[in-house]
Amino acid sequence: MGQKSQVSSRGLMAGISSMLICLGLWAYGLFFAITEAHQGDVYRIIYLHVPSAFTCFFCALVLFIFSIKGLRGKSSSLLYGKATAEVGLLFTIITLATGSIWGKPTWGVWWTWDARLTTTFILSLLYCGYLLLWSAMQPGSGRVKVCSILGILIFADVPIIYKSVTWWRTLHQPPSILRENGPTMAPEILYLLLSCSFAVICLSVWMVWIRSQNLKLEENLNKASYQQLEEQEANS
Amino acid sequence: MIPSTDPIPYIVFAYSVGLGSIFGYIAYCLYQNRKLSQLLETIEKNRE
Amino acid sequence: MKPSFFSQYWCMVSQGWKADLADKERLITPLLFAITVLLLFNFCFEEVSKGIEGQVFTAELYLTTLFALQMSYVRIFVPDQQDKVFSLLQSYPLNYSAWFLSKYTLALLYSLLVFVPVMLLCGLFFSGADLNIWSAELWLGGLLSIIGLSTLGILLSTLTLKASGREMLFPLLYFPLAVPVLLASVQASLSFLTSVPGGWHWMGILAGFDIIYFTLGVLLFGELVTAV
Amino acid sequence: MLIVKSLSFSFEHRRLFQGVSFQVEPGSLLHLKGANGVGKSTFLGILAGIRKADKGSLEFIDQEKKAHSDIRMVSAYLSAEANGLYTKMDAIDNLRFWCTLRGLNPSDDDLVSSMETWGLGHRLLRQNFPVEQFSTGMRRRLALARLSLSQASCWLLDEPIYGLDDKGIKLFRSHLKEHLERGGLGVIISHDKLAFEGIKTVDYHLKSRVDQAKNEKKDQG
Repeated sequence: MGQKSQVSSRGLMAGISSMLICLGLWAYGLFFAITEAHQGDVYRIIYLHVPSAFTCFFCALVLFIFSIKGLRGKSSSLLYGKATAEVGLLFTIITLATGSIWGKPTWGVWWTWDARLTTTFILSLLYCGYLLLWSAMQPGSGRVKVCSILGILIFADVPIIYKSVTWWRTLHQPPSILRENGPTMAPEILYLLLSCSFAVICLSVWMVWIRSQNLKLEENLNKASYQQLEEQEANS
Repeated sequence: MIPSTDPIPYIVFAYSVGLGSIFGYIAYCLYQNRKLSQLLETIEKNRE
Repeated sequence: MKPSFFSQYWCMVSQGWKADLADKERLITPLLFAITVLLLFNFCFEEVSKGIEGQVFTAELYLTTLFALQMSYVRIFVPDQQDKVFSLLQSYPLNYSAWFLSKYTLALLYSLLVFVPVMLLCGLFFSGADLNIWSAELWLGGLLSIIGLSTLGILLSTLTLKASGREMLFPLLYFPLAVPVLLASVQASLSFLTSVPGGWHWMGILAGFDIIYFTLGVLLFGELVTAV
Repeated sequence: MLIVKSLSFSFEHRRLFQGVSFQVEPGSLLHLKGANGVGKSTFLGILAGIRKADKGSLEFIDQEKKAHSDIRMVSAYLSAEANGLYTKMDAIDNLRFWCTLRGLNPSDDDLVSSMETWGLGHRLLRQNFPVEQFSTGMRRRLALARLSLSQASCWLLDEPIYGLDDKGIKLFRSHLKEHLERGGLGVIISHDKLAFEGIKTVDYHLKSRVDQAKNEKKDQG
């Protein structure tokens, strides 16, 4: 059992530093960034909404990569897959929450059928489906393959869902007034937004790493109890 | 189209929801990690 | 002596068909369920105003079909699960695409068995409104949507074959993934019903989604069957 | 000839068996021995291709020295607790389905004669008499009839005589002997020695992980 059980200090340092960077950027965005011409101060929610939206789709990509590796028989990659799905689910919930809170003052309605929000909503259902499937099957190589295939299916479907919802939306309503990363945004906001997104993605990568360490620990615990069982049988 | 309503409560609400869930999840992960690794050490100790 | 692709395919299709004829219950219940759901839909709408009859018609039609198809897809492997036939099939030198195609044809057949009566009944309920129910494009849109939905149904039904609580897990995965096909088919048939331009644009999109789903299905089915 | 090289399989964390290798010569029958729960049926499932082993390889070299890596082309599997029959359909349909699936298309009277040799020749049993109304013994005979019809050179049998009466066991033994004389080979798991009485068998004892651990301790101690 040589695997270092305690979280390596280097990992912890990386986590704390990425958290601090995100907090710093958010604080800067909240207090010091210029107020946006059209919306006044309420636009500052964008510094949380857009980065977490990027992270959801980034997690779908990471889940796809781990699913491909899982399909080729590397069962440990499934733990990373489950951790990614959990973190992805967390960020989809945050995106939906901040999206609707931000929508109320700007468009006066809690929920708009905006293409990105709807796709995130469907993506959160898919993440829930992935996690439920993961817990509904007995552990073993069958579960690794099946969950990897679902991971591939989810990733293949995200662009399709996004495309169909966008075409459906443009039919009824011109593209949303505030083009989030369109040219109308002041460059200074754009740079801050991109750095925020990058920081949040690094934070999500670290969260996936820490969560998968936990899952590995759980697996080692199972293994240890099995071996203990075998030794007792051997001695008896 | 400057919204009439005062934006501060919305910002506070949004950020509290967002940061609360992120750091809550991280805290849960760290707590679980510590608990699991202690459990693992106790198992290894009484196996020797 | 390697069995040919077509002989395996045809043998499995006829076997599946005979197994389903043996217990007709699995063929009839989705249809009865669809009819009841259609009835309930009509109870919810009071007098449908002139302008939106087309929308209500397509909404009822496709939602009922989606729910009814979900029921028949989740039970498409029931004859194979009796007496461990599925694990014996795994021990036979089967061509996986033949297996997928045979299940796919059966799923298509059962979906038509549900879609056609539901379409006729919807037409009956909306006979008052001046909707051209018998336009060929409408039926083509329905057929394309069924082609897409049954690929997805087979894939997810195999995926959740060994999962516990299968009947609850399948809809949770099936409906979100069926959103694109649903959107495209509703828009396509809506534009044909109310003769709004742009119908063929949506039909092209629908056909594109079907092709994507079908290739995904054929590619992933082989992996799925060996994994389950 | 069936060649198994260092096959190992583990359920989640419980290592069932490790590094199992043996060869089964044509015309010989391997008797897989081992206590309950040691993983015999799982092992046979791996041979049949239902499950994938974690490590190790399987190979079958037939008379013309052609190597098959996919054993399923040449093997027929009979599982212990289930016969793999479509219970809602009658016997002839079942037999015809499983034979055409393998690529042979027997005529109806081949099927009927095979059912007769297996004691299922009664007229009533043939048409529209669903298998679910068969008794366990009759179902086992139908599964064995399918096995003998499959012309597979490698028989993988898991508790074949489960539920058979004495006549059935004699019948099975004669068919097994005939199969081995024709140059076929078999791997059999059967706690009831009657299944292969009078047939020369090669024994292979599948030790459970715990016994292996004990042996290792004994060797060191």
